[in-house]
Amino acid sequence: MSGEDFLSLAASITLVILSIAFILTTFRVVRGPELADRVLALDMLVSVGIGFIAVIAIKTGFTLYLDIAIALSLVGFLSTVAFARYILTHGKPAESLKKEEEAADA
Amino acid sequence: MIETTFAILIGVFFAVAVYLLLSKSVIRMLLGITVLGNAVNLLIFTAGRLTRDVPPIVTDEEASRLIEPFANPLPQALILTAIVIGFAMFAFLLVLGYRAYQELDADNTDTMRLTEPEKAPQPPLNY
Amino acid sequence: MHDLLQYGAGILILVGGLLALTAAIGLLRLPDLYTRMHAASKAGAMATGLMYFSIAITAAYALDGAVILRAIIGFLFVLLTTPVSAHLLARAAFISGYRPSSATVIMELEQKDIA
Amino acid sequence: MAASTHANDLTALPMAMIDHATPIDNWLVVLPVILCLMGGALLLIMRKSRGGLASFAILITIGVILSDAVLLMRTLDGPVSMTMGKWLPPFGIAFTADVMSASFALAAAVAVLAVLFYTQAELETREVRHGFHALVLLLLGGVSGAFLTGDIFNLYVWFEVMLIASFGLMIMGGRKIQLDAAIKYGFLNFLATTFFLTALGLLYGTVGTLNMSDIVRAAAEAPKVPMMAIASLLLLAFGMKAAAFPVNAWLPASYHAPDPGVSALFAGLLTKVGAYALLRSLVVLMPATRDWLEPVLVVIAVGTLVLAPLGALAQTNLRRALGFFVIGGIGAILAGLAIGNTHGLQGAATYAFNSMLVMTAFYLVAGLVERTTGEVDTRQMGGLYAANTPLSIGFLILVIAVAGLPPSFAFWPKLLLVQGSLEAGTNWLLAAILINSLLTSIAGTRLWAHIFWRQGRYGAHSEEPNDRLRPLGAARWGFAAVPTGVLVVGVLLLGLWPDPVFVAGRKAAEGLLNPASYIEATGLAQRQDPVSETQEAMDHTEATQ
Amino acid sequence: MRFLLAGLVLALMWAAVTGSFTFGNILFGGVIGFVALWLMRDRIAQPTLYRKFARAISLSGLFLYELSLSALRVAILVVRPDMKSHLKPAIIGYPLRVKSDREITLLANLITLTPGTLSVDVSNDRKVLYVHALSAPDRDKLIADIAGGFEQKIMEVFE
Amino acid sequence: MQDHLDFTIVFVALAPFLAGFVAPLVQRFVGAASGWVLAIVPAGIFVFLLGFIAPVASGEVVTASLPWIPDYGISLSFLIDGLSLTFALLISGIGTVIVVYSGGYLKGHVHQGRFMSFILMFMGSMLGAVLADDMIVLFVFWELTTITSFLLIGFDHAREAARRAAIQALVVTGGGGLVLLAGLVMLHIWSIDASQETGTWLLSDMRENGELLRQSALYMPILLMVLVGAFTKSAQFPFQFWLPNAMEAPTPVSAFLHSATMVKAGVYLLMRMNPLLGGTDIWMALLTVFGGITLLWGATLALRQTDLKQMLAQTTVASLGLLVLLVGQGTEYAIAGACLYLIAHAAYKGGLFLVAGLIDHGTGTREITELGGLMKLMPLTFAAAVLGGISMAGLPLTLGFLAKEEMYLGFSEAGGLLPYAVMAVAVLGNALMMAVGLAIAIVPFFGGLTHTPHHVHEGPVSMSAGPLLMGLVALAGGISVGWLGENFLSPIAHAVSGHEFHAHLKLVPDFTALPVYVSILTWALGVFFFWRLTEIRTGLKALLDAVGWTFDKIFDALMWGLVRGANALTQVLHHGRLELYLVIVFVGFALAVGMPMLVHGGWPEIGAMPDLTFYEWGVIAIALIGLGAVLAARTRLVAIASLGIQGFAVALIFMLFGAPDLSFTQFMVEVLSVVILALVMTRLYLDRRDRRVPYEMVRDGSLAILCGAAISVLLLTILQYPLDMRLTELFAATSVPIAHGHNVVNVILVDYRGLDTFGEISVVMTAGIAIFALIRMRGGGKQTGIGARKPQGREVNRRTAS
Repeated sequence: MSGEDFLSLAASITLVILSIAFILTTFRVVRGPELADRVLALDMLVSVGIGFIAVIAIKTGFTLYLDIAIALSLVGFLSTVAFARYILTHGKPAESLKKEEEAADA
Repeated sequence: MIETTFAILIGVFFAVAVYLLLSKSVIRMLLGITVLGNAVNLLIFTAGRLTRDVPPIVTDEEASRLIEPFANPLPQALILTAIVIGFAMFAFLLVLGYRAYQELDADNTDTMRLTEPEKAPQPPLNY
Repeated sequence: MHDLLQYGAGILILVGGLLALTAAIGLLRLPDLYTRMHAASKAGAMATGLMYFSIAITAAYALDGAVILRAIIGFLFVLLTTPVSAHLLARAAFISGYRPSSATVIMELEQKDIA
Repeated sequence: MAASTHANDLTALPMAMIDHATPIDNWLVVLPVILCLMGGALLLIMRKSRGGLASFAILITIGVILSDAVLLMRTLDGPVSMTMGKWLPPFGIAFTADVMSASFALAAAVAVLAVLFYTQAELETREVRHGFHALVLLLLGGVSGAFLTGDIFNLYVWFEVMLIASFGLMIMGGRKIQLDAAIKYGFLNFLATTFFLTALGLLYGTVGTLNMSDIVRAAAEAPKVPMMAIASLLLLAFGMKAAAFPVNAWLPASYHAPDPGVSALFAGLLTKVGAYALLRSLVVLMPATRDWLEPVLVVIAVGTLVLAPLGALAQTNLRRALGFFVIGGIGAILAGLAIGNTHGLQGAATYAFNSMLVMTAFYLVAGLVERTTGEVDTRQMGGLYAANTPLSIGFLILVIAVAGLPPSFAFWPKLLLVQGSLEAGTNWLLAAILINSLLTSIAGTRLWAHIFWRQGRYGAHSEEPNDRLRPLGAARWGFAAVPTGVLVVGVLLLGLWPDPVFVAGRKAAEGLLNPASYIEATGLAQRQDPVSETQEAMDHTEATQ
Repeated sequence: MRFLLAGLVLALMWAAVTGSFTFGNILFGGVIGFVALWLMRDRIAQPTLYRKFARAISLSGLFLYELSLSALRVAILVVRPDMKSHLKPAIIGYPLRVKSDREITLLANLITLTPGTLSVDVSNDRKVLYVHALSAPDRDKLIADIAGGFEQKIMEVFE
Repeated sequence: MQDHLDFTIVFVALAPFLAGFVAPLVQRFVGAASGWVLAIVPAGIFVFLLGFIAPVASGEVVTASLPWIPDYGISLSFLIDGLSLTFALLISGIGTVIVVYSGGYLKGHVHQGRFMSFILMFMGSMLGAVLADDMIVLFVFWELTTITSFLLIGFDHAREAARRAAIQALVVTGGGGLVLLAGLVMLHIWSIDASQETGTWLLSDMRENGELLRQSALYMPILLMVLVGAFTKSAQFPFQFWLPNAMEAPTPVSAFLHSATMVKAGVYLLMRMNPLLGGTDIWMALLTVFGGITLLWGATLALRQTDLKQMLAQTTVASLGLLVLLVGQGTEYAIAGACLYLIAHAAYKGGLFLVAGLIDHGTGTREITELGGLMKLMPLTFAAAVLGGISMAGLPLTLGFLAKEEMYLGFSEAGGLLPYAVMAVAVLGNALMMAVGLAIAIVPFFGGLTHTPHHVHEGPVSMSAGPLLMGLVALAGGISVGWLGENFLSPIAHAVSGHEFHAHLKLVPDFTALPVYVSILTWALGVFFFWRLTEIRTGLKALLDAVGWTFDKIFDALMWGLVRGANALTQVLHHGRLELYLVIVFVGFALAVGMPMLVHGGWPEIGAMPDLTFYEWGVIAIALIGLGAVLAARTRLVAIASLGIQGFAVALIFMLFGAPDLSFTQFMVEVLSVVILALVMTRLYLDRRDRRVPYEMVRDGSLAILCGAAISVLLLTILQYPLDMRLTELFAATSVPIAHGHNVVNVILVDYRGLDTFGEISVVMTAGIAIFALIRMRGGGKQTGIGARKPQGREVNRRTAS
């Protein structure tokens, strides 16, 4: 098996693994239960996405993808920071709003 | 054909978007708008035919042109424009929804009836 | 030499993928935000870092300086930003009243310490 | 090294590229758009002094009017086309103007000018500071772009420019009712443009090109069933924009909410762009789908024509009633589209031109009425006939104009539509057009009777003079009345001397039915197969090196 | 001389980042580099710079090693079927020795990436760093690890 | 010379409008004398037109034409033949009188200037309508009479009755006018078909081809449409009700409208169209039936009235019926009778209306039961009333008598039973009208003086001169039979019937022929009716009260029904519920996309299982999970986060299929969207449950599925055809060598399609302003959108809201 073949195979396998990771993370995003959990999971989602891009960059040989990955890192970071700030300033709603919603349900 | 799957996926996107848009709740409608935007972008992308992996970037300096196979660049350019425009629209509608919520105390489109009051007065029956 | 680099890169991305997978599993299995954060910020960051690194390796053969440099920058960027965001998020979550799970054995921090 | 060979290629590509400098006067085609957008951007940068901003916007608009007028003169001899950048269509984007687009653009700019003058009296400082004038210019830019572009995706872009600018204008003032109106307006209109984009994607997937002239060629060979669906989708999208029945709900829900000046702008400009796009796309681009769409068009046109004046009849809010008149006008345009022969299309194009001016003027007059009575509800108005002669004359002329009675200009397109429908044998449309005129005159004269003739407000004391009236007084309001008056008189004068518009309308209709000259203007007719010719030219160059 | 060398390195980095190793581009990078160096000439003129640089490298090395280790441990932990029994989370107050904000931040970040620990917050008086540990059977050992490892290195770098 | 004449004649038609424009100014400067000053215009026109009598009498037809809309073949063409000249003379002559009269009648009225303006314009419209040769010009002036009469009838605008009458007149005559327009255009289209050329708008061009038209398939629709136009204008049954109501107008208007103008326009049209459309059985039947009914209806109702103006108005209806009936007979004498009656009626009816105005002006009432003994106090008025009355009664030496003789001759000449039956109707109608004429000429002036609201006084000269003059004309016309016959009757009858006509009028009737005796019978009946007037009136009143409904009431009921129905319909169509609007939109979407395939077939073939790799399936699965989660989300945050997932999946799809730039942008936009959504929207309350009731869920769900399925199938169909890749080929070939860009997508964006990007930037910029304005503009400021009076503005807003 040549290096090229191996790399290609590894990339494909990694893509599969990453897909699974992506889906698992997705579950956490959906399940929550708190905003912070979701933000964390979304951050992870971005990480996995970056991994995706990186693997595709290797697979296709187009280095343009690298720029995308870096930019995505930046955006992911900023969004997490923004969320963290939000939780800090409007932290209460995360739990109390839920109660409100439950109250509204009843 | 790869496109078959995507045609169906796009259908699902459309269906979800439509269902969300009909939900009377401004937030859900906004989600619907986003999904619809994605659906349309995917549609243009698919309509321009799909090619795996190969971006339309010239790498072969000798030929100094794209060499088959390569992804169709034109739909990509169109979508790029559409995404940005769609995002601008989305941002506006989002803020609008927020302001409407603040001012009109509701997120329910059924109760937003300032412009078209529930019981519109009948014009007087005289001349 | 080229083959070797490619094998290396392949192994690296495989390891990275597996790390990402375990991070995702951790995210699912661990009981509370703080413990999950361990999984995401460590395994997750490492996974991403490895990916960047393997790009740098594949580019090394072609001596494509720009790509190597950018890959390294990306790698460094991930290492720098992941802890910052994790720290901020943990702090925010704690201040906003997120309690650690009941499994926590030692609890020295109280809300009043930082309010 | 690479650069040298490429330099040679430049000369070897005459088929895809412009091989000569664009004549200066062809720049006229894009000049209106460029002026507006640049003006809008400049206004954003300098949003300090109130008077300065308005004057600048007015100056720009006058420039736009002049260039539109010159362009219209040019297009009378045949369509004018120009390419931005060096790529000829279908590769690059071409701006192509024929009589219809140029005259519509001209009418739009005139309406904007009137509104700019009018709003001098109405605007608050904060509205000016939040970019009112910039938004108006951007709106005009979007509208002009939509009229003048020759590329269908570019048309979409201008639609969006127009839409977002109208969003901004819709909420200018920040009243609650505006927010509610903006929600309805916003969602429904954004959906319409999204449908347009969907249709565009499908269209590209079917014919593989975006230039309108090129689509004409390609659509003839395209598979029939998908083209029908695409045409239907375009009809839906543009029908929504044009406020055609039954997807016109957004218009009566929103047009009375913003300031009267803004309403006037919307009434004059927005729906007509939709109507223009309908004419352009269904008649020029996809004539083959006509058989399929014709019954639908008839139903839509009849519904719009008949239901719109009924809506106006049922309103007590003056500007909301006017909204239905706008729809009625769209019904006439749709009727022309459904009739489909030369006279029908001539009527449709002429009516659209007329409607832009008339509806703008009508909303401005309504603004003055609201200002004089201090009310928006017709039941609370009254007594204006005795109190304000010019306003009475203006309102009456406009009632006549929306009803399509002579001597207003609107009569002539109605006449053309009647002739067209008689020639085509579309009796339902004929009946609907006449019923529309009758119902509109009922609704209009009732408004007139309630607002002007009735002495006082509705109720027990309606015979006593209305003591709440305030004279337009204050110099700025007097000034606001001037552009309104000019517009009204203009409509009347056009009605008395309609020949030029007839000529323009005929050329527009002929251009729609026979797009050969339109295609020729873009140069596509001469270049049968640009790609392979380009390819050959390039190969040749390489071979000789 | 050092100044020139640094400038050259900067020029090459510029070329690498922009992805074009043409002469013009390198020259351009050089010019920018020299301007930048000239602007901050006061700060780089310190003799301790090289020592600090070496220590920073050392810190990075430790960090990378610890990071790999911690990633591996977390990975192993979460895939164990009996994860629950090995999981002993704790929040521990760690008495800080470093003083400046810059150092605290760096330490907090590094702690986050080291095995089993995650910094949660700093007390109001900046004396205690609260650390969350994934598995902390022994509080004091953990504190000792941190004090002897990263904190030491950081203090060396920043002196 | 011809040019000069063209301009002059066109100017004649337009001059009243110019005078109308300056009338308010004139009124302001000269005040009460404005009537005399402004009368110069109609008088001048009258004198100018007198000059045409001789040439027209000698058989000449004067035409004048100026180009108006050459591109559409419409010209300002006017034609002066016997018919139009007679009408024009009547209009301008009576117009002169009316203008002078109005100067006195409305003295001191605050809107006198406005009134003068309207009446002059109205006169101009009528003149234009009767002189026009071009059908469209005719129609334009026709509708102008509708509009100006609307303003005149509603002149006394403070009273609801006046407003109602004005709207009623506009609706009826305007509606009829629209139908007429269709008829005229159809006539034009027929002329295209007939001549195989461009066709003509000129009535004079078509006259010769009447025979052709009557055989054409278009004849029937054209006839019906023209008749509707004429009947509504001339107040024929069942459209007669608007005319008596139009009495709400000031008296000079009534006099003008009812004598020579407006209502006569319909008769004019019938006469004008007679050579083209007349002579067929259907023409005769329709005109006779409707004319006859109208005649009897109007004459009977006239007896029931007590208001002088109402009595006159109802007799006008009757006279119009008689005219229509006569035109319908088509025989030479009937047409001659119609022509004579037309002139006679114009003269006496105008005079009598003015008399009614004088009585009103002098006593303050028009109730015939409250009047009496005015002869001494208002001698001039009395004289005028007597002159009008005898002409209306058709006593010898008057124009009315001549007309009656001629029409009876027309019936008796025709022979057969049917004409006699028609003649009986005419006799009855004439007798009833005579009774009314006698009542007006006698009752107010004889007997004892009654108490009236005003102190009884004679009107000023400006007011009494007119009616006297008109009465005298009616008398003089009756005496100068030879001159009249030669100069008016012959040319007018020629114009109406389309062939030569020789007048044979005699001052002394031919006692050997039937008509004289029929006239005597008419007088006898008339006297009888006058004698029993009170009884008849009481009887009719009881009868009408018993019936209970009138055309008026029906009209009102229709109007209110229309308003109510419109309101109900608008509530249904424009209910203000956004989601239902959207339902309609999406139904439209599903239909638009799906119907073509349902109807025309062409379903796509679904091939074998698509060859997607595992990770591609994975990405699709992620997208589906995201979508599902968005749908299932019960809290806003879950929804927003799920939204992010599907967005990411889309970005991954873009990446997997060679679109890195897209993927990047999508990632960015998606993250930004989610962040902004979370930041902005977490404050909003997202109901846990969907607010939809199960029925709505099913409806929306199935609609959603339909939309999705339709678009899928359509896309699949399109994908079955090969795509024309010419554009892409060129981009691929030229991107590097010419545009110097390696990333073709970027090259397209900035070079090939740079203008799109330009627009896109504009959108983003504009969105920035709009959002900024949206956030910064909160409350405050003006609330109504009308710029002033804030406190009340709020009120308005609330009103709209409630």
